[in-house]
Amino acid sequence: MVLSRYLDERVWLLNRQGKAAIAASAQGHEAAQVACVEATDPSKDHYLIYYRQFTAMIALGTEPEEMLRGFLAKEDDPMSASRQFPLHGAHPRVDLFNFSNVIATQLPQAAGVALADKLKGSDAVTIVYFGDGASSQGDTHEAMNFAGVQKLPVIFFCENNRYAISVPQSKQMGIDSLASRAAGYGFPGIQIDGTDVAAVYEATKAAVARARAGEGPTLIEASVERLLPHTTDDDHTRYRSAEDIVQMLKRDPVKILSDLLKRRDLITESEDEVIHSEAKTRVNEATDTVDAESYASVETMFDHVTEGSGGNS
Amino acid sequence: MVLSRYLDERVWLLNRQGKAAIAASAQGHEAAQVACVEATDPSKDHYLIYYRQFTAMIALGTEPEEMLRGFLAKEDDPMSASRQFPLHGAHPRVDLFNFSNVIATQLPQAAGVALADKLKGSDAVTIVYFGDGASSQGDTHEAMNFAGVQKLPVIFFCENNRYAISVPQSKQMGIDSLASRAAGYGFPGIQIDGTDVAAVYEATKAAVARARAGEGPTLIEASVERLLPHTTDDDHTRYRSAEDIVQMLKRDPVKILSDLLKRRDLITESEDEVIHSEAKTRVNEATDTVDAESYASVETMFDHVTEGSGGNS
Amino acid sequence: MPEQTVIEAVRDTMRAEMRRDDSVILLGEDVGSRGGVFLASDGLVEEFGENRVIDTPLAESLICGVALGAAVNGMRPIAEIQFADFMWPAINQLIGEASKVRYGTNGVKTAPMTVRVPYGGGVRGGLYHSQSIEVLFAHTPGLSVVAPATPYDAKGLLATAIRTNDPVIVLEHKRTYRLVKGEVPAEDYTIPIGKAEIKRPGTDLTIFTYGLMLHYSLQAAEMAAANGIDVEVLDLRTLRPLDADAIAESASRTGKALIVQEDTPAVSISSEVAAIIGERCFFDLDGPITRLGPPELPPMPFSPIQEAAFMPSPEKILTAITKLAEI
Amino acid sequence: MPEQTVIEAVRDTMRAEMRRDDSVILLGEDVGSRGGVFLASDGLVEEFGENRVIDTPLAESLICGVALGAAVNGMRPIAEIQFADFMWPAINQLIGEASKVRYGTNGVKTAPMTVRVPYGGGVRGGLYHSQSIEVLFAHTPGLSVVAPATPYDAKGLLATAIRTNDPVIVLEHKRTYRLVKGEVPAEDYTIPIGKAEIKRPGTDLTIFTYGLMLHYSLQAAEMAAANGIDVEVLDLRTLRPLDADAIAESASRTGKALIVQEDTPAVSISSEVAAIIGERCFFDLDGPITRLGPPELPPMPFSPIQEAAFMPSPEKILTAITKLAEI
Ligand SMILES: Cc1ncc(C[n+]2csc(CCOP(=O)(O)OP(=O)(O)O)c2C)c(N)n1
Ligand SMILES: Cc1ncc(C[n+]2csc(CCOP(=O)(O)OP(=O)(O)O)c2C)c(N)n1
Ligand SMILES: [Mg+2]
Ligand SMILES: [Mg+2]
Repeated sequence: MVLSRYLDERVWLLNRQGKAAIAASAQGHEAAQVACVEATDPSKDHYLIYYRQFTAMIALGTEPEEMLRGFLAKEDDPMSASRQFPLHGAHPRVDLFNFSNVIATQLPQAAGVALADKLKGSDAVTIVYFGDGASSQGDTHEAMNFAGVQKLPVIFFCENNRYAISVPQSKQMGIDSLASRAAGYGFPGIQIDGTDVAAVYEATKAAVARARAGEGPTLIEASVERLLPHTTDDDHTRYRSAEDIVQMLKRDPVKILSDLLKRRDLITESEDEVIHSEAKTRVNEATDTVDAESYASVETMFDHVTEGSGGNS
Repeated sequence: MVLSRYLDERVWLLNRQGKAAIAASAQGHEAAQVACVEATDPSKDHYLIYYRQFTAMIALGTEPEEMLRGFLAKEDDPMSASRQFPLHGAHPRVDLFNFSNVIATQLPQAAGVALADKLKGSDAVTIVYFGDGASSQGDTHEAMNFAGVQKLPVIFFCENNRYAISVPQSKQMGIDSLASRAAGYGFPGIQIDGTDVAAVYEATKAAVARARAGEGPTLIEASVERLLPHTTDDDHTRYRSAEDIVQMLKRDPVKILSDLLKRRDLITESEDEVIHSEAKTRVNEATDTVDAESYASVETMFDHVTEGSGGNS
Repeated sequence: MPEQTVIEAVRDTMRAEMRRDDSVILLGEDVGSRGGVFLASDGLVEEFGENRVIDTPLAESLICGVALGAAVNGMRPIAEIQFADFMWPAINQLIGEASKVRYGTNGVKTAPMTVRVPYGGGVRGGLYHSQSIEVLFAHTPGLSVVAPATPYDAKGLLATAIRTNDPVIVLEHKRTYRLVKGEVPAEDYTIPIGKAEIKRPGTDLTIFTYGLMLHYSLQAAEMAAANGIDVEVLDLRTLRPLDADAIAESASRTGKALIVQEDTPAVSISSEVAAIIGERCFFDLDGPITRLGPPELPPMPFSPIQEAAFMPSPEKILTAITKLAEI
Repeated sequence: MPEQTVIEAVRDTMRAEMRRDDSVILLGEDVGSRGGVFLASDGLVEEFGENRVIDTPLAESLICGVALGAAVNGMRPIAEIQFADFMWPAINQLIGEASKVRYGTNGVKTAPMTVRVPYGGGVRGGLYHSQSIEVLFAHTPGLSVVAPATPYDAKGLLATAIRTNDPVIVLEHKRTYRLVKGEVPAEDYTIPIGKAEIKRPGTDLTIFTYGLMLHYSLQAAEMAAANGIDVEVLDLRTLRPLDADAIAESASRTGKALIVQEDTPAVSISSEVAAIIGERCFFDLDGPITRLGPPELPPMPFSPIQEAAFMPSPEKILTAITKLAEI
């Protein structure tokens, strides 16, 4: 989480320096993402992420250099060779992917991935992430309905930060908790505090067990905060009240966890300092390395349109 | 209801005679359709129907001749001048329309119609009809969600006949009652026996009152039977069990109502006979009239593509 | 060789591919015990079970999104969309997503999926059971689009589509399903995507066409032959990628091009064929590049006389042939 | 006359139309207090309130379906789709429904709705913030599609769109929003749908284009002039209906046609322009009908060098001009 936070801050800075064209930050979502991944098995499970899954990608094994290559449009970006925005494409080592920026398209796809596992008799679980805004899309409904009918091994993991760009939850839905929708699809839904790693871990663990046992989907709604504006292109003071911003900053999951660990004497001040300084060093090294690399080049841009169009191994 | 039943039977016959290209029957849905319309105000309310709203159209004032013109593709079909399938288009006298065959598109449209009334300060109510199959479409979800957020004066009226062509409810949704989904949108949902005119009338009346008072939408799920195959092109013995068919035939709403009226002495045998014979005569006359009319002709087919393309008054 | 209808060829091909390869599954509305509304999958659920022949809820975006997800996880799904007119809800999953999976992941993921869709008119389908939807698909990089018009081509192109490691849209003209019969070898064969075929050789002018209009064009060519005009008929067969070489070769050889389609003309397949010819055959042409299509109206009215007036017919094609031949 | 950017012209026009007519409402994602992601509606919710400037849930099919429903019930909605790439979920409500409302009800219902959509690339948008989506809309009877490229045209065509009693798609090239400045009269005016405009008269060849490529073409024409080639530049402005008369007149007059677009070429606007010329100007042409567009790749990579390689540029246009002029 600390590494993710520093790297995330660095990316924002690289944008301000004119080097990264755009960035969406995971700051505020870190605990939910780390704890969820922790409860799954990256060696066989499938992860359909969206653009805010910065921390999840790191938790799943993406190196800082690899993350930065996406933001800086470098040739060796592992996800898409910089055809796409950062965090879009597919990971070559983990079954983690994000085909597009188009909100909620990943949910029917996740149902399809899970269906294939069911047909193959695999006990892999599919975890699909989405935001509160994504809940309004028809695709979200269609996917949950089908998953309910077919009792698919899929976990619908919503990171509800109460905003879709500028649109607050009150304009997004006429209810307080998305988790309540699961009843309309015939499977359990649970709302948890997404800044609480233990709560997220427990809820995900239970959902994974259900899915592996063939008992079907679970909807998890993790309440989190979006600590920064929607993306580097946004200015949230246009639409968030000062009071809202002040309150929201109190729910910083990195701080909450660090306070907790210290309070319970699970970490000492000096251990904490080591973690921080190591993370800073790692981020600095990675930045230097990647900054010197070159942009994805013209030669490779014609590859991989369809099979046989070049670039196929 | 009796007139609707006879006319509906006649249309089916006209199909078998090769005169009507296709027909979907409302047999089994009649009580729900009549009682729902009865609880509304056709002088100001809006009705977004779908292809099975045969009885509703008659209840809203469409003459038997007009109905038949749609099925027989005659020039004077009031709904679309026979550009479209029967029951598609818009009624020139009541605000009743059905733009397309595409399932569930009418639900967001209904939300838009209701939104316009809200902006105009009108107390008109919008009633939108759909089937159990339509509930799976993304548009249904998007419309209900928005109606919940905006507290729109709209009634979502589902005629659940447990089949979408051949697909039974168990493959359509992982739940027993659609009405339960309303909770996920923040408004009431109610499941009723759609063969019971009183139950439908009461439920609709309450929903209308809610909507006119500005309290927002209601989802009504009326359980009905589809007494005939999906359309004249279908053969439901391919996918319905004999037992299912036998049971379903017991829930014929025309018979249920007539038995009830007789049991309560609200109608005599001879009054009943008069109703039947009058309806038969009316259907025969209308058939003779319309059968002699000519198909929609080539001259008018270029009108009304966009304003100024001809046909505009 | 046994004679079959188009729908029989489609059904037998799906059955054969499902026998060959366990990863081939079929999903769509009513594809199970109903056997599909056109009976394309009649008998398949009985043979392969409900795991491989899946009646989905009524939701086209779901059908294509699920097919895509299953495809990237090892399956070769065939998604059936009941009518082309109901494809629009699925555009986001097909144009937005499936077409760009290979490119957008730099080849890490691929989507070997087939979408079968009955399209076209002349079946008293009115505005919502008659649409031609090829334009958007034929425009989109990353997709292949085939439109077989004969039972032989239906088998060969469907087999190729299912075995292709990228998304393929298979447009089946619903009027041809039972109308068109032809010989279909029982043994396994495929037809490459991207290859047009001369269905009738000729010297005076070429008709470029596909789908139901192939058959009307062949009829018109016969009538023209009686008047001494020798018409070549080129069946495009694949709409993306178009076989530009075959198009240019034929147009240059006969010197006159007539493009016939059922879809409305503005910004369509016929536009692209005309553009190919206008760019590549300019110095060989003996007459204007001529297009014949329906009027620019929503396709197509339910009234039988209006429907007939909308559709190109062998007679209308003959008139266009005669006019162009006389230039 | 005051100078404005395209985005300023769009904003002022929406404001003026909302003042003129109470039935004009605006709906879309983030159009309220955020003022739209491009600030097209900056200040509008403050002036007109949340009833007329509606932040919708994140659902494009809903946005267009609600706009359609409101339109048939007396409103004149302007629906904003945040990026063209997110239009695909709404295709069903636009192509399937809105385009056929007047025809399908025999004129009983009409849908006076405007859909504004920022499209196109050159903004480091990658595959999902760069798409050109005009093809399907330009193909569909019942719709009008405009693509203004200057602040003057943006105002005139948007005003017309809002006042038109049928659905109009307004394609705003997002790269032009702040890049392109021009004079915009303060007073009310409209520009008719379906009229192209010669933005630069010339005699040696004509470039047919629209959107951002208009500006690149004008630059290329200046460079060509320095080499003694006198290029005419015709701005299509409306993509449906295309101004076939203006296209044919110019092509026949200069005798050489170069069609430039940012969208991938296969089955596109450039195909239709070529087809119009190939059919109507055959006897007046002095060279092949030439098209210049990007390669057939998903539009368009995020890498800045790849993006530049993808997009047509003034230099690439100049090369094409020179080659065609020499024939
Ligand atoms: C279909 C679609 N519509 C609109 C957008 C533009 N957009 C990008 S992010 C976003 C808000 C998403 O909000 P939410 O789902 O809550 O996720 P968050 O960013 O808050 O994590 C919008 C509207 C999009 N990417 N896709
Ligand atoms: C988007 C779309 N997909 C598929 C169809 C084909 N179709 C027509 S009716 C129907 C079943 C509808 O079932 P339901 O909503 O339960 O209504 P019912 O006919 O039972 O009254 C289907 C699949 C369609 N018209 N539209
Ligand atoms: Mg959010
Ligand atoms: Mg039903």
